[in-house]
Amino acid sequence: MSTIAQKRGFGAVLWEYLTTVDHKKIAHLYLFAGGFFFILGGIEAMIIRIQLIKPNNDFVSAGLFNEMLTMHGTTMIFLAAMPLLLGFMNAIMPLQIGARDVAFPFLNSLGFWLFFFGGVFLNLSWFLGGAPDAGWTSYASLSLASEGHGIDFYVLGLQISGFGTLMGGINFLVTIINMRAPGMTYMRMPLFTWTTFVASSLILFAFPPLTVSIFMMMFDRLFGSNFFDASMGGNTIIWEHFFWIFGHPEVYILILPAFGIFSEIFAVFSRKRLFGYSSMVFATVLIGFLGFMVWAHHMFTTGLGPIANAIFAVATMAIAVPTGIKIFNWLFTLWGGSIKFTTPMLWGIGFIPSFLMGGVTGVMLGAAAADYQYHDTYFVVAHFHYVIVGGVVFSLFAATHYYWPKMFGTMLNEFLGKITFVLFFIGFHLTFFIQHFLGLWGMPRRIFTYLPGQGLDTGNFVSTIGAFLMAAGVIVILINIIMTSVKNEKVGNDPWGDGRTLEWAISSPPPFYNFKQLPLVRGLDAYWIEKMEGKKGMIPAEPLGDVHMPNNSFVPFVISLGLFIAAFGVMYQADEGNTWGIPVIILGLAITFGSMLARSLRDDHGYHIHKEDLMDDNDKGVKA
Amino acid sequence: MHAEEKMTLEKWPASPEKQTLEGKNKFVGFWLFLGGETVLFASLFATYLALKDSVPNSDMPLAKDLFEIPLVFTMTMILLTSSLTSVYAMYHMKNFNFKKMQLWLVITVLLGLSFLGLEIYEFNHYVHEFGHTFTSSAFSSAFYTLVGFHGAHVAFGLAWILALVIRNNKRGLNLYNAPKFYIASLYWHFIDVVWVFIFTVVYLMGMVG
Amino acid sequence: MTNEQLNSGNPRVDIEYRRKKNAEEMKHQVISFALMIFLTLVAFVAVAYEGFSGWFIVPFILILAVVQVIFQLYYFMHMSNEGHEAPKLFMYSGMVVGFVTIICYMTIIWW
Amino acid sequence: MKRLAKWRHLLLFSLLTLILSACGKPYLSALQPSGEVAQDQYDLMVLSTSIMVGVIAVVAVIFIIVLVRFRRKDEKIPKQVEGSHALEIIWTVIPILLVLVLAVPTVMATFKFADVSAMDKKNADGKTDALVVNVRANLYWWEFEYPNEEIITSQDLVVPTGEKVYFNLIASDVKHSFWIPAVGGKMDTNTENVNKFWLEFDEEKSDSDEVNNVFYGKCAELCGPSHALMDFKVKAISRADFDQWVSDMQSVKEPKKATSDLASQGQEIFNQSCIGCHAVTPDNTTPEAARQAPNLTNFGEREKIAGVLDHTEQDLKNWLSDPEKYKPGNKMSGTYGELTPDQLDALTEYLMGLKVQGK
Ligand code: HEA
Ligand code: HEA
Ligand code: HEC
Ligand code: CUA
Ligand SMILES: [Cu+2]
Repeated sequence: MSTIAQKRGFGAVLWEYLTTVDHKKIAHLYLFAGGFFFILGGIEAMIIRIQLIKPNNDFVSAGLFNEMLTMHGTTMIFLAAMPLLLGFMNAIMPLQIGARDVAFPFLNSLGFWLFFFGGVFLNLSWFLGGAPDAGWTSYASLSLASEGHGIDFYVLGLQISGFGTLMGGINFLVTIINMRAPGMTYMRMPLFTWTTFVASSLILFAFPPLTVSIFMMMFDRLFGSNFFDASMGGNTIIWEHFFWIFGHPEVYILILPAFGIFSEIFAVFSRKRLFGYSSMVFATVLIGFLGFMVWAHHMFTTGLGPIANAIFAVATMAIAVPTGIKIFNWLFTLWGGSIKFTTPMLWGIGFIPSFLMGGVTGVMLGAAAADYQYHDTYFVVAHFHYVIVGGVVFSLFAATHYYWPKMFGTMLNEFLGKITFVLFFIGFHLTFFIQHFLGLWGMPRRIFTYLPGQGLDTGNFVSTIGAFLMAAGVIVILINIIMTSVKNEKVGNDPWGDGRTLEWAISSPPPFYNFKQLPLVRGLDAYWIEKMEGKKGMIPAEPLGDVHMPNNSFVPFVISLGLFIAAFGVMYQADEGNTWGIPVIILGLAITFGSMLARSLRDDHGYHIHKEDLMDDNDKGVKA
Repeated sequence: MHAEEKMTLEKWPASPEKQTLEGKNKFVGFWLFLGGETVLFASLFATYLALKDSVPNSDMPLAKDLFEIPLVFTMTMILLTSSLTSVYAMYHMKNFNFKKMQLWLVITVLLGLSFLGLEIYEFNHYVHEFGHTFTSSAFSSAFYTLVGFHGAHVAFGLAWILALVIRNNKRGLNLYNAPKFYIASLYWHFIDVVWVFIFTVVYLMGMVG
Repeated sequence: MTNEQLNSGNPRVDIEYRRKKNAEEMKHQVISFALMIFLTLVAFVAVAYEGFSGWFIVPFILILAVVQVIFQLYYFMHMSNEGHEAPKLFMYSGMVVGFVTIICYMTIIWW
Repeated sequence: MKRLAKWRHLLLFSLLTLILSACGKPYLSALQPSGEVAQDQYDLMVLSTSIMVGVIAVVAVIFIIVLVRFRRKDEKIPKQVEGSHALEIIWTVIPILLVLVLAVPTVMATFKFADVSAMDKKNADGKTDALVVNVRANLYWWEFEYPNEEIITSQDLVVPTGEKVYFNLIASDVKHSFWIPAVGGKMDTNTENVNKFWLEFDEEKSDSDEVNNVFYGKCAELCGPSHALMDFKVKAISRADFDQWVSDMQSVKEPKKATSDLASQGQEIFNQSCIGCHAVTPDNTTPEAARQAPNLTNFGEREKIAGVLDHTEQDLKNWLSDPEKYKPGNKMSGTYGELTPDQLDALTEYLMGLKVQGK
């Protein structure tokens, strides 16, 4: 077991990935699945943009357009951005704190498979009678009125994948709380670890409201309850509140890890420690906290009354302050530094102005009285794509280039990387800048077409052209990935040369047991400290000993599969005359609970890699 | 230290639930989960409070028509007592007294079962006496969802504790299963915490009007 | 009675001493249980008595519930003991989020 | 090199702004406010945009300096700076101040827009002195009821300029949102409660040539396939013209008799197939649940057909022969049989003749 990958057949590799509990392999899974869903969401976005290229276009029908935009939003947020971030967290965070693994390797794998099956379930709606069509927010009155099973797919798919995300969150939290290497105090943790920590806490508190509201939606649609049915005493505003109590923290779940990634990149490529580290940490926590106090800024026009609107408006604007602290700290990290314009750094450089613009329009939206104009227009669409694409997606591209060597042992091509950046950056601004104005000129969002003569034609045309540039950028990065994977030139521990944190002190890719001996951390930027003192690597904090490893397991896959099956039963049992629904529910749940029971009855203590084998590995490790 | 090692009283640590890294992880992880559960139940309470007595027509029963003190009081006493019995179980775990721990856990399970039985009776009563079903109004949906979620937690807790008791009956205590017992008892207490708010907010406040 | 977490992991700790500590702690648990039962009784009686106005009873029984829950968390669930920093942090955060949610649902969903 | 690029950016930018100001229509754009609410909102936008541009400028200056001055030139390791308290205080305090500058007018405007106390002040007949309109949003069409005047109209909202008009907003099926961009921000029409707000329509602006007394209104909440087509029009006219319109409407007590043969054929068909949903009298005594379709009393004077089609005979025939094609998912499709060309002609003749003002 302790000898690392020799050449193995496809079947063996597949089986390895289906059963792996290694955080680095799970990261690959997240990256692959998240990447797939990103392309899917991107194609949906392209369809949206093509439909809107000119007035009265009939590229897609009205109903199909609504399905597209719903699935675009849902896919991008739940199945692309978040999983991709979880992927990088999995790949890097345990290394950054010098942990052997995550706290719950089994749960880690279960979390992935739940997300994956949830996502697959959601997307199967395309083939089984139509996708959800009430927007990613799925506001209750419309989603109750929506015919067919689209919304049921949404509800059940998100429920399943939401459980997975929740598990991922708890797992990261416990890992960070309990498994930091000796000397790695909280205030020595790299910023990406900190943002992982805060984002995971947000997951922990934001997903339960979503879970509850999705359950209620499911009960309403499939089991006859009346939470949102006004004629039975129900109330649709409950859904809105729940969705945004979840939804607003959700956007910070996305952006905080992105902030973390850029914090690492700025420090490394300007060869300077992060300016104002402690205030960065403070700002991160504060953003996380305030993130729970502002949700109603999505509901200014709902009619909550001036008092609530005023309170939430002011609270919303307050978030500008900690975010501003971050922006300026980044700028002053660069200030006085020695900046090298690698591809990850280019994304970072592009990120600052792009995100800034999205952020300030956010504060404009926060001005409740003015939001009556902005709300549900393309101004909002522009705002959130500026923060999400300019912040989160940029960070994902940056992290892909930056961590690719650590994850796969080979560098992505820098030239192609820069081409991707230029195409995507220009395309991005072309697409979304003009949308601010489209909104102000009176274009509501979520419209499948618009009439000529309203002054909206040129803007939409420009916007669509930009989207094509973005697509081209994405295609270049795909080519890049394929090319470099085929070439597969191996790199050493610290391929960027300026690595500061622990993940760069270990081989690329790291051995499956991570650090042979836990490293001793002597300060912030632990690896940098050692390098500056002329040392090659980290000082070990413990003598070489046996390493305890968890066993691979197929059970997470089966548990998730069971829920996937049960979800079909839940959905179709509500159809008139359906007879197989209930049995399928029982079957699915039996698979899930049966495999859970099996797992808990059979003790699995893992195995140990012996000291001697570890010493052998010394030589087999990748040459620097 | 290997977790499944046979234990003796002398070697038994003061906090067996946190002795191994796995134990510590379980312990912290479970508490975090409870933090999330707090929000989950708060959401359900919020929904209930928003929809309380919200019925489509006025001859449907309201909270003050439904609830009666004796039944709720009995259920409350049973569940509170079961909290104490599970504390006893943990007390014996700390003293490495496996037999007694098992005994108290079984008692806890029995109390939990009787609570559940009463709850089923209660729901049945509402349905048949008042026509207060899950689908009859927003109020009823919210009521059954909140109380039912709690009931489901009770049922799950019972199954969990029972599984632990049976599974480990032959093996005795060790550092591998001590954390499992410990977090199961935490779970049970948490269920009790939720019930305290349920009987206060749903039943007592319901009866006040 | 809060912070007598014993020096765990040391096999030489006097077993008898620990037993006594545990027994003492158990005694406290029983006392807090008695208090909880008492608080419950007060709450039920206050409602059953019907002589008080709702304006008084509702806050009153809510306070009783909160006190009782503090007993549960701090004594039965040992949240007062050492090594519970993370549990405290996350339970409090959860309560804050939950509280804000409930306040919102009681105020700005009014129709 | 780099600097040149920046200048090019600037050039591009100024060009862009030039193009931008040319776009946007005065009857639709929130950037060309035509009323008190929109004006206040526009002012707030200008204020916040200025603050934001200031913030962006500061960041941009630092950013450009950094990019120019601190590129890697040698392999020296720069000084590892921990932070700076003075700087940190500056960039905490200044944003707080900026936010306050924005927060105060925001809160004031928020309360101002929510002030609908005039709706509660009832005079002797139990009516309000202020003009009140009950807006009821339906899947893809709008109903406007004037409770004081006891009349109903649809699709075209008629309002007087130069005074506050108060709105009660509700939806009868799913949630919609009522928005007249040039005149003021939107407010949702919920399914379970009535929202209230007010707007004011500027006299001068609405009389301007480009507006020509008609503003565009939109549904701003996703409500189904034809959400994009749930437009309405606002006729903003002087108070005198408005009063005239009201009394003209009120004078229609009975369904108007068709004047020509063709039209009366049309009326016959209408009375058979259409009257179950469409009313042709403006009184507001029918219960809301029974008002399933736009009131057609003054259909002949509408700006558009079904909100989006041009108000021509051909478009009307198109609409009647296949509404689904023009508004997917609308509630009229398939509720009446095929219409023959003759029937279409007759109906068109009749419907186009439904006027109250005889202009
Ligand atoms: C990553 C995602 C992300 C991020 C980070 C943000 C960040 C912010 N968002 Fe955004 N938002 C979304 C994603 C995001 N948002 C999405 C997806 C929606 C739409 C959902 C839907 O309806 O479908 C949305 C919608 C949305 C609305 C609702 C609009 C509407 O529907 O009417 C509002 C309103 O207040 C808002 C505000 C803000 C604010 C104030 C911030 C702040 O956090 C921004 C703070 C940053 C800065 C301000 C820049 C840096 C600061 C300085 C340099 C200091 C100096 C600055 C000042 C003094 C101003 N957002
Ligand atoms: C993470 C979140 C995220 C991301 C990354 C994006 C990315 C993009 N989004 Fe969107 N978007 C949302 C989240 C996101 N979006 C949300 C939440 C909504 C609201 C939904 C709602 O209203 O309910 C929304 C809505 C939304 C709208 C408004 C729809 C409407 O209201 O009617 C538009 C319109 O322009 C749009 C466009 C785009 C575009 C052009 C991109 C681009 O950046 C996409 C770039 C990516 C690609 C272009 C990939 C293409 C790849 C290929 C083509 C490769 C070819 C394939 C192979 C070789 C195999 N998005
Ligand atoms: C089920 C009820 C129903 C019936 C029957 C019905 N309609 Fe309609 N009609 C509607 C609805 C609903 C709309 C609004 C459609 C929309 O805009 O989404 C409408 C819209 C219209 C409009 C455009 C209204 C405007 O103000 O712009 C006209 C004209 C019209 N109908 C005429 C007819 C005629 C003529 C018939 C009979 C041949 C008819 N309708 C039968 C429900 C009905
Ligand atoms: Cu009505 Cu959109
Ligand atoms: Cu938000």
